[in-house]
Amino acid sequence: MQETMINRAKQLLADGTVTRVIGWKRGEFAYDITPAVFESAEELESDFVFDDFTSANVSKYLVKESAKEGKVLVFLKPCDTYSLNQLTKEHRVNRDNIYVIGIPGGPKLDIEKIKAKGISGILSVRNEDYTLKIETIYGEETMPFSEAILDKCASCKSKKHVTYDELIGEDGDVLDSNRFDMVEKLENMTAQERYDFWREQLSKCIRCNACRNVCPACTCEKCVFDNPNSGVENKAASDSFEENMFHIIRAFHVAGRCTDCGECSRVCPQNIPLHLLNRKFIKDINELYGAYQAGEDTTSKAPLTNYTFDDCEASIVHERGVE
Amino acid sequence: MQRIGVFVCHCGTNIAATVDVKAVAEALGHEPGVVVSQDYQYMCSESGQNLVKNAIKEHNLTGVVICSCSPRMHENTFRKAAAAAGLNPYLVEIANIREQCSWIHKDIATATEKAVILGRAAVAKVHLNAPLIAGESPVAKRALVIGGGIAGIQTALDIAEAGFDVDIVEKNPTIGGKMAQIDKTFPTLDCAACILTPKMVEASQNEKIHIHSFSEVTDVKGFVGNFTVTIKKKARFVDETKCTGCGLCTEKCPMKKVPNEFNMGLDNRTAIYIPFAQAVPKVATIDPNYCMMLKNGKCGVCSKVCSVGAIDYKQEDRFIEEKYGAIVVATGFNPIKLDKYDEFAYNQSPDVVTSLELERLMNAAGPNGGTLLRPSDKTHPHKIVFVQCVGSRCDDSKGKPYCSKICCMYTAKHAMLIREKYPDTEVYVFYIDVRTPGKNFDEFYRRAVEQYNVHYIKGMVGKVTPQSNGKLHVQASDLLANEQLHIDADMVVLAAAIEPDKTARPLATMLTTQMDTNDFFTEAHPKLRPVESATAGIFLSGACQGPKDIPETVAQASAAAAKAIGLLCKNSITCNPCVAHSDELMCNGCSSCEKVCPYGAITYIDKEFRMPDRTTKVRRVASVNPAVCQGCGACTVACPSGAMDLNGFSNSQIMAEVDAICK
Amino acid sequence: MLRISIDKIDSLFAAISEKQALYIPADRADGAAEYKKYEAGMKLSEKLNTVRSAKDFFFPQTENLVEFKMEGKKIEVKDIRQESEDFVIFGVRACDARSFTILDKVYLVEPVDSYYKNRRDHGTVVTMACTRPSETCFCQAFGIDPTAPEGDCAVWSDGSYYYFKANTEKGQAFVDSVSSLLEDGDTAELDKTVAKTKEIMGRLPLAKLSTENFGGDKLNEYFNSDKWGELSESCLGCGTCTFVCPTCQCYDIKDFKTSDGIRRFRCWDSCMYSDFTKMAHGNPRLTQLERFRQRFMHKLVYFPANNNGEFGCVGCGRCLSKCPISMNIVKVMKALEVK
Amino acid sequence: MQVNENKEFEPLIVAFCCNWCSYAGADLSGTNRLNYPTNVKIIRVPCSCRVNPMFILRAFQRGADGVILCGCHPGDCHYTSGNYFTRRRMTLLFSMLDFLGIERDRTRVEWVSAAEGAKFAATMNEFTEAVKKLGPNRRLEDLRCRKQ
Repeated sequence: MQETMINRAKQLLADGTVTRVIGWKRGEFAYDITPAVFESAEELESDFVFDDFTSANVSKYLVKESAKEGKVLVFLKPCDTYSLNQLTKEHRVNRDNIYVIGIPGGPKLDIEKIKAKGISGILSVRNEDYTLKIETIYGEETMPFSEAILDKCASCKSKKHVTYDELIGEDGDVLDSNRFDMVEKLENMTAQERYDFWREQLSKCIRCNACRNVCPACTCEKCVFDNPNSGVENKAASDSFEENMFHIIRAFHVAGRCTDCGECSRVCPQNIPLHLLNRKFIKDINELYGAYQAGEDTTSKAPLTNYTFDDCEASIVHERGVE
Repeated sequence: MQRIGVFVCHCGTNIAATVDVKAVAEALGHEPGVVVSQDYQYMCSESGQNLVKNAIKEHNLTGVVICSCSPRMHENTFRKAAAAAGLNPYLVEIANIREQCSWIHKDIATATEKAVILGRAAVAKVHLNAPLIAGESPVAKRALVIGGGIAGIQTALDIAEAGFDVDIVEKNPTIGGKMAQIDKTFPTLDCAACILTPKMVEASQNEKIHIHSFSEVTDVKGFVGNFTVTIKKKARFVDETKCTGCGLCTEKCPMKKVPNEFNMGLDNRTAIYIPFAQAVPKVATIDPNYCMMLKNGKCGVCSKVCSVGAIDYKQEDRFIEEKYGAIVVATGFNPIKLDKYDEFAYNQSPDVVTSLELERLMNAAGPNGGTLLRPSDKTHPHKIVFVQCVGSRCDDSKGKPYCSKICCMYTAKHAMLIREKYPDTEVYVFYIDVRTPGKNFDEFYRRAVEQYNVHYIKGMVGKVTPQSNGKLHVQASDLLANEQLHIDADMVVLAAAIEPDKTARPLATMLTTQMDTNDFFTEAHPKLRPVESATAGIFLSGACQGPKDIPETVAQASAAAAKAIGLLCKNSITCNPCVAHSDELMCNGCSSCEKVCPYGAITYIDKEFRMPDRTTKVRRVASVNPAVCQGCGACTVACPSGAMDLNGFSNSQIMAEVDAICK
Repeated sequence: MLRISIDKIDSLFAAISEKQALYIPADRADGAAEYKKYEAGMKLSEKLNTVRSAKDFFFPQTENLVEFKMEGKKIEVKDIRQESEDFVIFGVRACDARSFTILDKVYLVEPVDSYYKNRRDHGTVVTMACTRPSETCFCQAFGIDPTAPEGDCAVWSDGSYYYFKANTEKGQAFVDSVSSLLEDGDTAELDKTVAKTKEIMGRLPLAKLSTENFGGDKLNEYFNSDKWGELSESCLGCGTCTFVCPTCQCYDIKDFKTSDGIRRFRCWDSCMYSDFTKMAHGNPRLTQLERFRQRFMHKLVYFPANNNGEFGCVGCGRCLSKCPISMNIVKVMKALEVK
Repeated sequence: MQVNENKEFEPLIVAFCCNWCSYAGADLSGTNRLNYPTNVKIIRVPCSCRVNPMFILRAFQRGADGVILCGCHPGDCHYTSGNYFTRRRMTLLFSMLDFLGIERDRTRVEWVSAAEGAKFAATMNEFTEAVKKLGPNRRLEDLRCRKQ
């Protein structure tokens, strides 16, 4: 797959279709892959990588890259194409300046899960028939592939590319995913249990903004949290309120726009399951206003900029579920 | 540094009885920025206002807080007073300590405490008030009326009468609309054509009225007072300026088998046609779907017989652009299609007709020259069954949930006319309810029952089955007698529900006006602003807003005209300065705000920005038209970056109030 | 050497926590380790290191400085500083221990940061030698020996015993305070463990990483390097690296309006943020490239220039594992390096 | 939050009222001398759709124990559609607060027309009682703002 991608990228560079390629760059170790812009065949040859760790959603870079001169080639996994569609819909990217090659999606691996097994000093990770052979300084370790899958891949919503100019490999389908299971589990807890759950999680927050800065829906020219005039600007999670405030407002701002790419939780240095907040909104929207998946298309009206005369009242929150 | 004056009103004892006004004035005097804090018996009185004015001048105040009655009462009074003293009127805030404090609380201590808090919130807000200046925008002295039925004609006549130019855009080759197809009108039974056609002629002869027949609106830009509209004049292949309407071409046209839409397809017309004798403009139109010349270049008869050379087979659609100050929508209605009503055999028997078809069958200018004959065998019908509410008041998806309003009356009219002209014909009317609210309406209906012996039966027709003998077997229930009825009828007339014209929905989008779920235009207020749309400068006339009969339509048409005239009389409009504005530096151009704006006040422009690295970048940013924005603030919440804010109710002002209240 | 059997460590923790607050690395539900206040039954984490560094104890993420109250034109200033209570941090790794030396160079030089000093004076750092370094470790590059950590008191483990050695007076006081629980024992097993660890250190992927081409005199070589564009192009501009870093010491001072006054506090800031060091005229570093460059130039060039060649990095490897896009100081060093 | 001399908990209620319906409804309950507790403090906004979730959170941060949002009845919005957006926004926001374990009864949306002075007063009485039962807002408070 990696070879095919490199070759096709080289072709498109050579024939002048594109001037740059967005993909992933090899790191120091087996897993520390960095999104990168490649400008030459040589760079592609030496650094381009596509493997079980290339999980980063590179669509957000298109905000910057598609505004530049010349067309840019981007490799997008199915989940990433939803993000691009949403960015297109919100006029944040210039789709005409982007050449999308759809590539197969995950499941991708989560190095944190491997490390959580106590495996350290990792030198290489090989997938042999869905068993990971991990070479370490302390000898070889093995673990099942399935136990090291990124959370976002374990609850994948779709293998379908919703936008592309060409595909490498077969296109898949929208999946009947289990992604709302955890949200539902929380919904079925008591308010006190939910409160305790979220306090434990959100109290870990160090307000590093990684979730916001990686989020393809968070492309504001100036974020309210960086704007002293917004009334919610803050830098430090110095009180439980600020953590709550930050995450509630952020989730609300991306409600109806979040494509559920799962990057927020993937990059959180404190492993806070932030995607659950976004999924809660998606689940509510689906249940209350009809199924809607942001990024599925570029024309439909987003649930929060739309309404029907017989929408449910806010009191529905009081009426349903466990108190 | 702010210099704020606080003025606490006693309102006689209205406030002073439950709120210690002196204590309020004293407490608010300690608030940051407050340089003067006074109380007075009646702040709204002339001497009270003078107190405020003098304080503004004496202390050179930058903001004023009046603790008094509701701002809905006297906000304007105090704004004017401030303006008179040289302070921008929007630097005045009212703390409502009467309706929302003294009048609802009894305990002086807690009421006083609350009054202080409300005053404090107003002080906190006024700190952040900015002087606002109401903008003005000029008004183009021309109106557009979309739709040339009786509603559009009446509106245009009234506007023209007031001395303004007005254009009528009508999609059909002639104006006149549905009323032109109607035979007689209720409750007076006078002839529709006799009262309509003079108005049509009047419209065509009024030099202020410009009729664009066979035309459509394709684009609307701009805002109240300043709309730019593109009108498509569809090719009719006849030069309107040359055609005299002599009709020779329509006689000679060899293509005579075109269903005549004016007669509801009950007879035929030619490929080149004038819809009816009194059409305005009386100009022929070639139907390109049937004209042999246009289809395969063989014929050309009309061109040969036309003595003025009006025929132009090469004519193309033309687009014209015009500026208008006001737009009146009068797109009218149509009866619904009855394809889904198999039980009434509408598609199976030509003798099952809609009420509008019956109008044509009975009309002297209709297919039978005014004699009521069965369409199938041209015999005289002896038994006619009318079915009410076909598709109206329906709770399933087949029909419409609303009452079409006009059917009860026109059916009574039909029944009466038939019984009058053909006393040997029996008439049955099956109804759910008979609704006759209107001047002389119920009397009219009772005449049908009592004087003309029309059989009114409460109940629904279950099934109509065409028989081999040409009769229609009608199976129905009589709910009052609680029995099943079987009638062998010669004709069945269906009172089909009416629905807005299909062109209304795309038009509403162009006009950024609201529609309800049934595609009727929504008025700005159901009671108090029935002929205005929520979009400033767009008015509603006739059935496009909801089912209406002719008198109601005409009344509303004149009302819409009056509203339009009121607007056109002004040289410019003063805009509400409490409108939204977008900070271009923060705007993402994402269109969220545009999607929630009920007025179409937000557009996008590409703007060049200097970037931090000293390059320039062109970015799409929102721009609010202050003349169109009504200041609801929906956009401010839709905006994720907070670029959109509202004058007079800014994010920081509201949060300052929250802070002050929660202090 | 004084030692205690591993299975008796709970009694040691209990004894310490009776006298003063004790913080130890403990595992969270999600598997990661963090410093927690010791309570009975808490287990010492076996993880190599905590997600957040130990700098939090002396330089917390937010810290209140002063409070104001205003009425009319009167401003009342309230000093809300309080003397810290004594506390012990147990299990600090060599890298984090060294980070305190670096922070001291910033905060304990004139003018002394009294908030920091207060905490530093009251905290006893008990370090723990490493036995299982990870691929992300590169403390050796900065001259740190993870088998001989600094700190007030160093602790080693050979799998059966914890061995204690005081490095400072404070450390000695700590050892003395728990000496009744310690016994003397030979270090043969421990020596083997240390030797083994040293051998592993030599085999780490980053063992060869060297700082010899960096330092205070390298400003011109690196500031205008054409590598910065490529290195920073995918940087998200988040503060993860900064906030997990044991040596990043920048803060912002902000005012917070409380219900009855204003509280001035300081909180961590990140040079990766677009509003970092924003002044009245605007921002000195306008692009992410400049901000990115600042962070690494500070650690590798500016800091040594002002501190006798000492680098502003301890090689703990946190940024290597936590950066959302896996860009880090090692990649920067390797890309920039001019020999 | 205030605690009066009898130490009975007196919640602080912030009510956002749209100018055209609910604020006028509140005025009407005043005109008709219909009592509701002083705990309720009204903030006037042009339309319920002006209320940003940030305002609601801000109120809780600053010590409010309950926040109620009042607007025109659906279909009667002065701006035709504002309250429809409000309804969706607040439904989702309240659901999220609930998801985070914040007590449901601290937030409410109520449609009050300009004619419903009695409903306004009744709603405020009821809401204040409901919040009183919950006690002080602890789950969504900012300790820095707690009154000493």
